Amino acid sequence: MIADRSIVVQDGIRLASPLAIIVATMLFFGGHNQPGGGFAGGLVLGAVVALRSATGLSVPLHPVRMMALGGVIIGGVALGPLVVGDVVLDQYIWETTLPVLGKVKAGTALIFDAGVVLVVLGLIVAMLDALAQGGEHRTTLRLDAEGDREADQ
Amino acid sequence: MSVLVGLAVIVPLLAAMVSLGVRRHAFLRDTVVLGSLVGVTVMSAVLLIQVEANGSLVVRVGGWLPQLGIVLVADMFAVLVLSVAMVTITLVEAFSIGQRRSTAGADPTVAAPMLMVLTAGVALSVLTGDLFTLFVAFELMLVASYVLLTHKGQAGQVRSGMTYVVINLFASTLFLFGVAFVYSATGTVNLALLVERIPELQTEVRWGIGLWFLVVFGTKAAMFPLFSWLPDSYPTAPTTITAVFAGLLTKIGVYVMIRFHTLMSMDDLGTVILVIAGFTMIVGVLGALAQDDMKRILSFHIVSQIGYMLMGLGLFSVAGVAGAIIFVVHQIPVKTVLFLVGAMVETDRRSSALSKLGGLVSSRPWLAVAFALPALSLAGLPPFSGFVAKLALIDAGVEAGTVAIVVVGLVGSALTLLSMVKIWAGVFWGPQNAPAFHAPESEEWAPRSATARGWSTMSLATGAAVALTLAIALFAGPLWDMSERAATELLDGEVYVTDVLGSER
Amino acid sequence: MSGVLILVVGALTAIGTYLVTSRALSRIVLGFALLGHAAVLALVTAGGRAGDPPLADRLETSADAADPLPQALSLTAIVISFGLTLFLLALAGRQRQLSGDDLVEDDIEDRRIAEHTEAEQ
Amino acid sequence: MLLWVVLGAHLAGIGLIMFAGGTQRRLDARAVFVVAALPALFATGASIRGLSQDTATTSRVAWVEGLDLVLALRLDALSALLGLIVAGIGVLVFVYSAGYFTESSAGLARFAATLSGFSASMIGLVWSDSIWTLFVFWELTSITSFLLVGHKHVDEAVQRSARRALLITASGGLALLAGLLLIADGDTGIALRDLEPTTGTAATVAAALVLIAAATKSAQIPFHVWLPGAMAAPTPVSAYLHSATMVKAGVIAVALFGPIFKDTDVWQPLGIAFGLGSMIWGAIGALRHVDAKLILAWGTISQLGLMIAVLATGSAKATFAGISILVAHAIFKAALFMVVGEIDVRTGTRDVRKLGGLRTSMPVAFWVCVVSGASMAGIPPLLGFPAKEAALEAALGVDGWQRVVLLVGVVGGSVLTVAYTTRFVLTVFGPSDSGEVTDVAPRRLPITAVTTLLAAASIVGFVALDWVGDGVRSAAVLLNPGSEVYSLIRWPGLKTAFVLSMVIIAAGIPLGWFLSRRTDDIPRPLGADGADRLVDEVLSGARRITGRVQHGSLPVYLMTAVVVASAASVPFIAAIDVDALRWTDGAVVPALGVLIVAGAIGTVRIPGRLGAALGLGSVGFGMAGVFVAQGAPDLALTQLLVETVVVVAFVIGLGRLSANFPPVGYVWRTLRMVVATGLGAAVSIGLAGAASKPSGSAPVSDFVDEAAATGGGNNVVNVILTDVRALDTFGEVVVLVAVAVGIVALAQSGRAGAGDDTDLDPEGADPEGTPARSVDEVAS
Repeated sequence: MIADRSIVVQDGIRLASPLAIIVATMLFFGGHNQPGGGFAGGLVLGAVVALRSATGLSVPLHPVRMMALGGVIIGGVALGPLVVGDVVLDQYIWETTLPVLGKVKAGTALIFDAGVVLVVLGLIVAMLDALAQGGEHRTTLRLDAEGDREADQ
Repeated sequence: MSVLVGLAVIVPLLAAMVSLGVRRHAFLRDTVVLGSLVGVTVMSAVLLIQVEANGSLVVRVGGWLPQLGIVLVADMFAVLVLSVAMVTITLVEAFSIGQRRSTAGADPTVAAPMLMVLTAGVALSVLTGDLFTLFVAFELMLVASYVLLTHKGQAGQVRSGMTYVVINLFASTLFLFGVAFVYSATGTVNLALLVERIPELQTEVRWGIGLWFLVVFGTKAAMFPLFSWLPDSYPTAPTTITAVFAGLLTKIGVYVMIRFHTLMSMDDLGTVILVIAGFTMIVGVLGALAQDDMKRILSFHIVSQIGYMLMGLGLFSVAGVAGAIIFVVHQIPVKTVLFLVGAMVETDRRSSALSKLGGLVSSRPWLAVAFALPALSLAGLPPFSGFVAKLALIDAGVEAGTVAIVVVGLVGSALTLLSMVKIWAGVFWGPQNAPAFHAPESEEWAPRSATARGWSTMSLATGAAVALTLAIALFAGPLWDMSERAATELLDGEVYVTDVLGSER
Repeated sequence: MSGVLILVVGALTAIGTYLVTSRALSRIVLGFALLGHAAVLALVTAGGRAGDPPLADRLETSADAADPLPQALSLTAIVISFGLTLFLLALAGRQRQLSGDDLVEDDIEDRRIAEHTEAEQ
Repeated sequence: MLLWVVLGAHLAGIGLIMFAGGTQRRLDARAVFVVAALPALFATGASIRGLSQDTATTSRVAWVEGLDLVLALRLDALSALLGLIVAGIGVLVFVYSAGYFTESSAGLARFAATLSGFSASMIGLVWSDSIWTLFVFWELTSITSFLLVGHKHVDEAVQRSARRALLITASGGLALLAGLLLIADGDTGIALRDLEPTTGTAATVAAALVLIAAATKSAQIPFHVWLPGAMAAPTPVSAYLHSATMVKAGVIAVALFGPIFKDTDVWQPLGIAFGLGSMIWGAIGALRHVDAKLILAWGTISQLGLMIAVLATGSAKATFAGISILVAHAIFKAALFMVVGEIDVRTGTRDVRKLGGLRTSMPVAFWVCVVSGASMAGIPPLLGFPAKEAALEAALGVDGWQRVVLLVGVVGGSVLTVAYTTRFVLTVFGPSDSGEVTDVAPRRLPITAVTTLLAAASIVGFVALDWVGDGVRSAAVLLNPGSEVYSLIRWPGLKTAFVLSMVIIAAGIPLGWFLSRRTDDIPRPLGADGADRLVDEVLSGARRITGRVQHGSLPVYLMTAVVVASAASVPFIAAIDVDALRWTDGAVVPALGVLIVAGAIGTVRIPGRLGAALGLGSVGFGMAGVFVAQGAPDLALTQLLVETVVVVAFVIGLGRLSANFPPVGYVWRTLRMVVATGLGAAVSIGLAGAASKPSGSAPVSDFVDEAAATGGGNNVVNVILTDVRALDTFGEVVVLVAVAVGIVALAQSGRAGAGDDTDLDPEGADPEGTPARSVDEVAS
């Protein structure tokens, strides 16, 4: 296993994290026009989290809540159009010109994809938590249940 | 009004997510879940009235043309099944709120959100007009059921959960292959377009597709010989969960089968379906007779009753399909309420094994009534809903001159009665056996008032469910008219096509 | 439709099915992974001929593009089977915890009835 | 309307009994019988009113119009007469019950409610005016009978008896259902009084089915075996259901359907065979038994046989005679049963070998018995006599072979009837060798009153014979207009029938006297154990079959599914058109195909789990390559990412398992290989077959154009996922959430159940499992 908690590896991953986040962001924002999208972006982020957890670095908590939030966002996008009298899951697109990026087109699809990212990320965290449970990662990974339970108290 | 069609799908999905977010806050969670269930129930009732009066409602999700996007179709068949299903789920959720303090119950922090996911899957399966969305809807239902079945992680549940998950995953894979077949043959997954294109296919391809989806839906519906996973897995779940499974999952499989095979004019597979139907009826009920546990008997019955629905489909006549539809409508609450009674017995006596039960007719007379009414309905005795459904099917069989299946159906219903007698004698008659567990030892029974209140909530929900089954018998007239209309629409795919594709064709 | 891909789908299905009918849950997981591949490949194959990536701005004519719908369906299918594979793994883990291995056991009640019958004969 | 109110009153009564008679609030437990008697009294009044009216009262409620399910009630001369019997005896039975049970008897409320339910069902049955109404109430009587027979449910034997009764009558119900469906599908209509005579194959089958149903309900051989067992019920039930009313339902059915079926080939022979066979065999049974109640039960089988045989001949005279016997029998049989019940509760036994000499200790019971018994034997001056005369007249009146058969049967059966009546009275009340029963409990007023009343009815019936005859005639006319000319005759004069009657009596009494001296051991139950054995066979057969089919092993289930799915693809073979397929879309695809297949084989062949995972990985990368080649970059990207996660999860998740897969047997492995190859071939065939002659084309261009224009994105696949088919994606996302919840829940349960983790709450698997907390939460 990658249970190797040497400083070198930890530093490497620490350095790689921002890079991976950039990649994920690109995949996410570019998804509507090039290969990529929320799912791919989420998986890349998830991979970072997985590596961080394997080497004892901190990871996001409350995966289930994170996923619920993602689901609620998507549900909101789905229901939104109904409020203004449109069809379920109708799409709205805004086009503006920004200083650096030039002409930018963004739509509710982007919000939708953001929900997907949250869900995928949450799934990876939950999975690592569960698969590693009882094993050596137990001490380094803050588990969902315990995290949530503390939050309740 | 068509806004309700979309809401019926999105609201449960959203409620699942919200309730998951607040899953550890019991009051909020229960409010969200029960509130949205009641909401969806009301919506589906309104839809039923609307569709009855004005015909199908079609929603193009995201505003895309049916050739490209997904459509939701609320036709007579859909809203009929949707309404019954939603009322039933609501009652089960109310019941499970009462059952919280029993260890037999599900863990609400998991069960409540998952029940909403399941609800969403049911609503989407029923309403969708798209073959692939149907796959997604099935997965929603199934993944929720996987979690509901195994979430307590007990040995029996994990063991049977594996059987359940593996078989259903396999069926899902077959489903995807089926989608691939259909898409490469027709270039679409929209059901209305398929109604136009599939009859144009070479006969063998049509048969192949029909048979393949018979296997796919048949596995979900637990038809012979693909049923064996069901009686192994259902009884191990917390009983309220089983109640939902029993009432809904297989019925949705049948629902989809009826929808697909009638709309796609698979009449020439009728004989195959009838043969399967006969075997399903008999093997299922024989399985029930062989069991010594209330939940297992009832689980095998699910299989047997599926055979009757298949019989109606296999006749491919308006009378037959309408019979199958009213059978589905009657089975959903009847099967659920039987398991709810099972849950109450289990809560009361700590067991569902016939050998450990007995004498409840004296100690719990109302429970006996609550069991007897749906049980008689299940056996097809008048004046209960099952009688109308059985009569419709047998009548259709007599009309079609298919004597063999009629005889098998009648024999099956005699055996059904025998197995109901077995439960009745084992659970409600006989000497009152001592409870398997002693109340004082298990903490959760210590607060007497809490028990009593939980019990009365459970009783109320069960009573309401019994009332629902009686109401179905009482309003069998209008229900039959609706079933007949639904069957006519299904067998004449033209109505469906016009509703969905409209003037764009 | 590509004959090679059809054969590959068949091969993946066969091998996946072989694994799935095993008793070891880890093999079953592998089998479903292969079956998932087979299903996705079947969907892509169902889309017909290969084409240019369906990126609207890079296509000369829209007719050159590969059929995007099966791709989208495949993506959904991949993700769903990905999720379910993970769930199956978790189930295998729990089973191992309970029984020490990850073998699928027979249903106790069914065996009881079957053995009762065998004993009678 | 009135008619439904009567039935509704029963329901209200049942509700009242169930609520007020519950275990807690018992004032006098027997008060429930008063409540139960009121609706029956109401129904009696309604019936009497119906008798006195010339026109029929009808009421129709459409239940399921589309299926012709109409609930229709009708009160005319026939249904009022039958209603009077059912409801009138019902009232008496409720009064009797108040004396029969003691206050400490268990489950009185349940008993009274069920009995009242039966009463309502039976009234509905005799009042029904459409075939479906008849059927509904027919089945309801079977159900209530089941519950009443099983009233003393703690006893295993009682349960078996109840089950036997239900299964036989309910199977008969299914035959009736089939028969009625055949009638309804014909053009005879469904209104009972307006059914047209039919012939033909369907009608013949329907006639046979209806007769079978009638035979099960009226306990005719060979379906009679349930009735003696039903004597396990409390005596009020035996008196009411199993002699006076419910068992008459079959007789009534024969009467009602006789007019439409009498021309079919099967109706007369089968009906007469059922009837005469039962008449003789039932009487023999009554002579063999030593339990007083069983003697009467077998006697009932015999008497019902007489009625069915007579009615099945279908002549006007026979119809008239059949109704007459039905009326007389209800009165004297109810009285006899009630006396046996009285003897049972007052002496503690019903065994005629132990009984004897009760003439002195129970004089009222004795006289009731003598009067009612004489009526049963057809001795004047009692109501049974003119009824039996009418039957003999009817037998003499038919032509052809029926005349001989019927006469021999009726005379022979009647001789035996006289004999068993004599034996019954002598053994119970006469002097006995074994000493006389002395320990007799005090008389109970309700019982005495009711039995005396019924005995008096047999006498009064004879005295007011014209009045009774009028009632019977106006009822019979509705079935067969030719009955108009007949009436019951007090003194027929020295006609053939009268001579026959005297011969019967003269032969029967000595035979009965002779047999009363012989009290053999209890004979084996005749046929009842056969019926039970049949049920047991079904049950163990079910076990055998289920043991085979429901193997319990997942691999077996899967293999079944695989084989079935493979079979489903067979039709595709015929559709494959090789010319429509291209070999490949590029050179790289075959190479990648080889990589994929090799990787897949690797997952099977490489023994270690790690190796298997690597094989899986290589399949994934091959797949990604294929996707690129096919023009699906999004798929390729996602595939790579997913594959990585899956492989990592596989290694982490199963890392601590034994490194190698367990070995499997050779045969099983080969079988799996064959079956799996079959499915692989099936899928390939399906794809090839489905693609050969497509009936439509994919809207590729539309998608690409629309995606950029309306969807606002250039990546068409992404536009489809987030917009066109966003609903699918929403579903998919929720699937992932559910998976995560499931994984977390399993992990939690694992943590809670890990055993050595004592610091964790054992209820941890169920974070709200502790009751106090959830109660509070519910309350808040």
